[in-house]
Amino acid sequence: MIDAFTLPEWAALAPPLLLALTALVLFAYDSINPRSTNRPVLAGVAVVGALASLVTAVWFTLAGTGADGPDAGYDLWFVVGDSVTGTGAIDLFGGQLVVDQMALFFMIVVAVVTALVAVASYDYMAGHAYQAEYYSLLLLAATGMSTMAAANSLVTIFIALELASLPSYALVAILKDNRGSVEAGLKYFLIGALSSAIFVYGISLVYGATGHLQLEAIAEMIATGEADAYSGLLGLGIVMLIGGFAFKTASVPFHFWAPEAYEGAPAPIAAFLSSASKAAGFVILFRVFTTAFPLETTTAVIGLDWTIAFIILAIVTMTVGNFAAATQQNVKRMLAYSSVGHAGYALIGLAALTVDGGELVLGAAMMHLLVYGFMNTGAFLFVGLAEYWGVGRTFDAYNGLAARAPVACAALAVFMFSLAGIPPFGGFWSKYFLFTGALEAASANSALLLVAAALVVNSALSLYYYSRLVKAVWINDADPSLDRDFGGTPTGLYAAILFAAVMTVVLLPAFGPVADLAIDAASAVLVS
Amino acid sequence: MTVGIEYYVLLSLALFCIGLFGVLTRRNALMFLMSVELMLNAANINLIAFAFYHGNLTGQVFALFTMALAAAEVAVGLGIILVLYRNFRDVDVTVPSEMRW
Amino acid sequence: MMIETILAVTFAGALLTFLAPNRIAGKLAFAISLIPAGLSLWLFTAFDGSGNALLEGGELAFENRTTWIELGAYEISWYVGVDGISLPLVVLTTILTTLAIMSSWTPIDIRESQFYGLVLFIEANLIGVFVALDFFMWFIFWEAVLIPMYLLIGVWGGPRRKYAAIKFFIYTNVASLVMFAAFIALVFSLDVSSFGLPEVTQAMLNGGPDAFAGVAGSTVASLVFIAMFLGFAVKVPVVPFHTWLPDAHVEAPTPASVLLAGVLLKMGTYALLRFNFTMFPDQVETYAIPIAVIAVISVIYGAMLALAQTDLKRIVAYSSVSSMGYVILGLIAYTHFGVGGATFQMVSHGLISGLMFMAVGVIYNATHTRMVTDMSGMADKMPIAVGILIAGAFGYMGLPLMSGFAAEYFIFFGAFGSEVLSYAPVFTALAMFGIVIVAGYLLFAMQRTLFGPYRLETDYEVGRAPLHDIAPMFVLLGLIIALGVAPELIFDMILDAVDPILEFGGEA
Amino acid sequence: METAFELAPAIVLLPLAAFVVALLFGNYMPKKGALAGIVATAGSLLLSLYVMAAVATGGQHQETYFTWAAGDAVSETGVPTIEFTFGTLLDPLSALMLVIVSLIAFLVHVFSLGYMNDEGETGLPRYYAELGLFTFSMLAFVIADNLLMAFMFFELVGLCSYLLIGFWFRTESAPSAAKKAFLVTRFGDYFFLLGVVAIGATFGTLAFQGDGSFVAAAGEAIDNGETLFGFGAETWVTITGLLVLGGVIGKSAQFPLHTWLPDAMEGPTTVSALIHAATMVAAGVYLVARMFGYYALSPTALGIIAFVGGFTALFAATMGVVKDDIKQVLAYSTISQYGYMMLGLGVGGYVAGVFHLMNHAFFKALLFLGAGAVIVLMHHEQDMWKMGGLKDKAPIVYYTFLAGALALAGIVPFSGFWSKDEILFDAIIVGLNEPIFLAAYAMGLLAVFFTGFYTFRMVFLTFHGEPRSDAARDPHPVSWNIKFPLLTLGVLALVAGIANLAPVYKLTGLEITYLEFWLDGQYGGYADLTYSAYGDTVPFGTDYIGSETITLLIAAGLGLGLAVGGAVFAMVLYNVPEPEPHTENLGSARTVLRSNYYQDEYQVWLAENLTLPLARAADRFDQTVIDGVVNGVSSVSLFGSGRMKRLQTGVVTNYAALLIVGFIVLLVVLGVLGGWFV
Repeated sequence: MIDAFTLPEWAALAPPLLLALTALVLFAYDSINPRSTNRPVLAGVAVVGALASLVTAVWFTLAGTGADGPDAGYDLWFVVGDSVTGTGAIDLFGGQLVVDQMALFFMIVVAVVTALVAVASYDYMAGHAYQAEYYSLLLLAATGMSTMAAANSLVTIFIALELASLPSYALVAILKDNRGSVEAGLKYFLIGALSSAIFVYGISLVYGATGHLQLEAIAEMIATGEADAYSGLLGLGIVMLIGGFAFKTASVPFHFWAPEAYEGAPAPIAAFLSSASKAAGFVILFRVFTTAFPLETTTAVIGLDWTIAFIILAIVTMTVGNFAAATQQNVKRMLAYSSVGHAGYALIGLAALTVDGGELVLGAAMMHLLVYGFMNTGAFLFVGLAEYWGVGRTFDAYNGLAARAPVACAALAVFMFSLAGIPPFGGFWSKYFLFTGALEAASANSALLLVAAALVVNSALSLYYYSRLVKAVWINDADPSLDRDFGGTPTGLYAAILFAAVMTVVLLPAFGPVADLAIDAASAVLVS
Repeated sequence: MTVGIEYYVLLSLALFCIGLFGVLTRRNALMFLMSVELMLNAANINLIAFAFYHGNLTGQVFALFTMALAAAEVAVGLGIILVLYRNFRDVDVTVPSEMRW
Repeated sequence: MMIETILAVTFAGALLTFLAPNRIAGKLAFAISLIPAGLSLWLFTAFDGSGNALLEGGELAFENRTTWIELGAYEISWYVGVDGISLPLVVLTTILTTLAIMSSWTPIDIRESQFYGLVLFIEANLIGVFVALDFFMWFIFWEAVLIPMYLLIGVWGGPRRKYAAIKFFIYTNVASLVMFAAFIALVFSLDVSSFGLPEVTQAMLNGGPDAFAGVAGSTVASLVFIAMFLGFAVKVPVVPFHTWLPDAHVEAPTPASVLLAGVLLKMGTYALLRFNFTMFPDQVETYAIPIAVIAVISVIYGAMLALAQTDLKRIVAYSSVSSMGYVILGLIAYTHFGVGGATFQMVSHGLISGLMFMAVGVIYNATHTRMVTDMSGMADKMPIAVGILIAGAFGYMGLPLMSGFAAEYFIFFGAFGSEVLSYAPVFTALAMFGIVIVAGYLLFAMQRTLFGPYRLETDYEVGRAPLHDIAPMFVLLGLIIALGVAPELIFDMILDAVDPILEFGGEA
Repeated sequence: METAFELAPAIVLLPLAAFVVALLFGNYMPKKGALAGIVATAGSLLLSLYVMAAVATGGQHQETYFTWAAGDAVSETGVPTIEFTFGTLLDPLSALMLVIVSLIAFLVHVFSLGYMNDEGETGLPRYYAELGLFTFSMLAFVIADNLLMAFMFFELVGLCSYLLIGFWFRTESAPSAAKKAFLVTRFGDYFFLLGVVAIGATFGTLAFQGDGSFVAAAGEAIDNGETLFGFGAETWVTITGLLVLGGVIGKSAQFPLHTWLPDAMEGPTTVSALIHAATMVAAGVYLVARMFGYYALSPTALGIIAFVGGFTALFAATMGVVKDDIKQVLAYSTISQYGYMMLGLGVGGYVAGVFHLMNHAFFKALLFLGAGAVIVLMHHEQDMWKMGGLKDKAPIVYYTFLAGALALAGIVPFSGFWSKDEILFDAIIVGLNEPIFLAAYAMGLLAVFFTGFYTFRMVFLTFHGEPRSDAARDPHPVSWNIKFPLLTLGVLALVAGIANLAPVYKLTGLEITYLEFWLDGQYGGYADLTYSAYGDTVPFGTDYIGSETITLLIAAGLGLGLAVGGAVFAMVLYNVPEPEPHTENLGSARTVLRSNYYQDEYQVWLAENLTLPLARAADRFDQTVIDGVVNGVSSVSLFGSGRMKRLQTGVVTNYAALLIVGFIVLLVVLGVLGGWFV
């Protein structure tokens, strides 16, 4: 075998770096040539950047970067670190950033969603001013999210989180003359600001309790029992951190911004936020709670098992989300609530952690976020397609769309049933694994049976409103009185939607590798 | 003589609560924003105090970051408030409530 | 690989048809459906399996197993194969689909390519349900049947189609969820490392589940048994979980009804046999009486409901509930003839109800009404169709030398001598009274609609039905009589597959 | 001899072939398929005679053709497996019945040429196909060698009668009558099937004959005093026997399931002839004779058979008195006559019962065909009050009909007399030993008078006196294909009695009770299916008034006397130029009789005023309660959803508030759990 040429370690950050670079390129282009509406170039650059990030992330994953043990033995030519034994998690800047399998996994998710959104935006944003700003903001946000995946210290976490949030506020409100967009932006921003204030305060308390901001260091302080004196302080801090993450992942009670933000924002941005941003929120959530607050030692200090918090959050979140979604009239809003519900599902990933193990369920949550990245993005992009065609926003407005666009509607059906988690689509697996994880944990903590039950009930309910949308487009007949003349067939949107749909279907038979990857990643962070 | 750490914490807590109170009661977007800034600064006080207490500089450095980000946040916020005013002819945060339920 | 070929061909055909232009979709789908039909018949002739797929000593035909996903301790695999229970159902599926497609040339006149594509898609998944031997494969096919059926009812159905479709979809899905959750819980409490049904079955039979989440093993088994029974009970359906059926049937287009009554209901009973009655012999004994009560109620109550209907399709729909009650009775009898008869009834009822729905459909095509009160003397106008309808009706009544009688006789005979079920003769006698009621409502309906002076409320010119409407019914009638005269055609292989169940289950 | 038995299946299959041919090609054939039927039935007749000859020369045959189904099933008596097969059992009884059935079927086919073809009916291929199927089913039923096969073709017979009774489906009445016939008999068959299942599950076999037969097994079980399904063996035999009897009562139109038969007159008269004489109705009694050994094991069952028979005989006869429709009278006479057969069998008079079955087949076919002829003469008028004076216009019809009437009334020396007399004799001698049977006897005896009366009322009203309508004044001519069957049957009605002149034998000692020898297997047959074998099992003793001869004479005298009395009474009343409707004088009794003791009424009431409302109630319950729950669940959750989304007020300040509240709640919960506030 060829002796693999070894890249420097910082190169492991290539995915976020590439995104950042693209963002800067777009800035430069804009400053050289303001008011440019050369969509092909702009969108092209953005897509290229996102894809580059995606490719590197995938390549690193395959190359076993950040993995250790025999799993890393892929024989690829370019690798970071050692191709035979694997590198183990790569710590950068004194552990401020870390690149391991979980980081790469979520970098992939972010990059994929970004690429899809960028492609779709090509048509959707047609005719809008500030093209360049739009794309560069998009990519900056993506950079932030991609960095969140690697952030390993409360400092970097906070910075990355803000880097992701601030552009997002702007993106939501980017349709300046659209009251909906502005209202959405405002609400998103205000709640966001509030949450980040709480979050920072939480950080300060944790720092007060442990004197460190780097996650391993915190863990060590807790383990060595030096934080015992500040159990209340630490507990309060942890709860406040949860608040910050809850905002990012749109979990109850920090979810209030989500319905409005998604409804008001341009559809691609809604897709971006509800998929990538949510995923990014979850990755830091996972990292902080697995790395900084290992279950056993933390329980010893703060006097309770923090999974209880996530059990409560998970149940409440999925219930609120699904129930509120059930009777929505506005499709986008329904999707928004459903994404709240899905946040509840993903929370099971932490709720079902146990002192010994839990990599299965944590991995399941990661898989779910990946699959969700495809099906949910696709669903929102379909809404984007509908908006592009100027059909209304309500279910009734969607009636009989299948007659006009059978292929896209078939894709929509795929997304809906996959979101509902019924076979034969990818959503089934991830949801099932979450369920399994909950059941497995139930043998240790029977409160998890409640979670499992809630999952079943909510899935049943979600079936109702998802199939309602399928019913609208496929079964109901269009109101003959309004004769819509749709524009042409927007290639960008179609391409994105179809790709997402295909992936959603393909992920059913080809779920094995994804599952392995996710579970490896999960076990890696759990042992650390 | 030095002041006990708990007083700093109480101060910051008080500041935090004042900010929170502002957030909950003020309808003017700018006041809302300022209240949030108060909360952020409450955190900063903590960070600096604890840094002093623990004898490492991490907290103080982080406090600097926080201020910078706070500034950025305000910038974006003001931008949004501007378009808010342009669309609603008002900066009352309770006015834009078209999207609900 | 034969089974894989069948599945692949059918799925590919579905896709092809979906993309084909509407004009040729019907013919194309028919041509395509001939392939799986032919292949499955070849399977039938080449079948060399013995014993039961799930139990020790069961030799499967056309078995194939490859690992699909390895998940921690558990392995999910692609695992197919047929035994004497599933093979007849596979053949039933393919043949019925082919005929259903032909019978829909007349009634289906919008979005044909989508329609036929979905029908083929359903067929593929139905086959999958019957050949799958890994729980996940099975469940995926099981669920994947619902979506196209939902659309078939919803798009091409009658006036209340939307309500019916959503009701069918949600109701059956919720049921599957319950069953699914229960089964997963069961697997976790067993010591198995695979979701292969044989493994799970054997684990159940030697030892059964351990305690799970603080619940004792035996309790787990009982709870799972009940939950799964309820889950399948909706699909079968047994009273009181049957209310989705009449709505779905009445609204569904004829071919959908044919598949729904012909095969989809059999999924429920098949699953009951495969899971509850193969894996839980002890629970079967424990809950024999309540289940038998449910069965008897389904038979009598369903028949009574049918008696009260004036819509021909509703009549057939409710009588399906009644007939499925017989299947439950046969299963719970837990004797060779009982369980074998139940399986035989699945096939037989599939053929007969298919025939009935087609015949009713043909009359509906001509008259655009299904109301008993709207017509009379149809025999005058469409003698052949009516003749077949009468034949089918008598098949339903269990006329000897037609498959219905064989099935019911086996079930009654098996149930009467049941040792698992106490008071078996009483239950048998009660359930058997169904054969009188069924004769009652079918004869009443036929007298009012088919005989007497010709009268039609709707203003349509009734002419003879075209050949491609009649031909499928003749095929079905032929099969019904063939199975009635020589049940051994499939009964042998069925008994061969049923025998181990009772052996391992210990025919008390 | 063997060849005869090897050909036996052809007896059955020929009519089936005729069915197929007529159905497929009937329209293109001369006579619309009649020829196929005639040829087939003629063939069956010849083969049946051949088989009879074979049996007569000491042969018997039992062969299984193929296994319908087989499998493990542990029977109550411990047999591990069971086989359900199709096979033939050719012994004196079945051979005799084969001849009767094929003969009548053949004659009916011929008669149909005149009755259907010449009258320009439509749908003849269907008619002949159904006739063929009917014959096939009955013949198959007759040769069946096991109970299940018997049941199957028993059911098919029911189907065919349904189809033929409803032949004129464009009318309102025919389909309704057909439905009634099938439903009522189906009700009986419910018990029959239950019986079949029970017997199978009990003894693990359903064979009629041999050591492997359920009869033998039952005998053993009783001897060993086993317990079957929690009952004593004999009780269980009684129960199962009675269950099977349910089917018999339905098919043979015994009380209370006789109501379908009069309505069945809606079918073509030829069909009535076939149904009443040789196929459907005869099937029931034949079944009892077929498994007589089983009933012989249970005195209770026999007693019930006897009483059902006796009662039905009288009950139906009374109703026959007041009917005006010639076919109605015959219908009730049929019910009554089958009552006699049941009575005979019930008192252990196996030979007598079968003897009457045979004779009745001939004279009842004769009477119906005669009635058919009359209807042709009368241009399809059936009301006897519109007839009269036909005797001179159609002498052949008249005299043959008269022969049938005499046989029916039981006037010496016509066939009916001998068999009926034998039945009554058997009844009285048993009754003298076990007085309770005297009641059955009495009913049978009384019925004789009514029989004589209504029979001759019919004859006189139809043929004597002055014509009472234009149709009667110039009747439609009848052709050879009507006369030939009448003549054949007329002769048989006269002489068939010779088959078993038991009284003569008892008086003179001449060995001329051929039928008894025949059924006793003295020419050929299975030992376990002979009269004497049954005689040993039958638990009844006999007694005589004085000597056997005296009893015989008394019984014969009584019977004959009453019959003649009835006839004479009818003559006095009706053999006048202008007969009066004397039955009017019966007053309220007449209304009761005219409305058949309200038997139909209560059965219709059961169907329409009990079952239907019950069904509708069930339907309403289903729609409201059960489905209501289903829909309720969904509406409740949707309501919940409606509330849930109100949280989202749209005012961002509220969000902030709710957010903080939620956060604090979480904090408090965790804090309390974690004990941070202490």
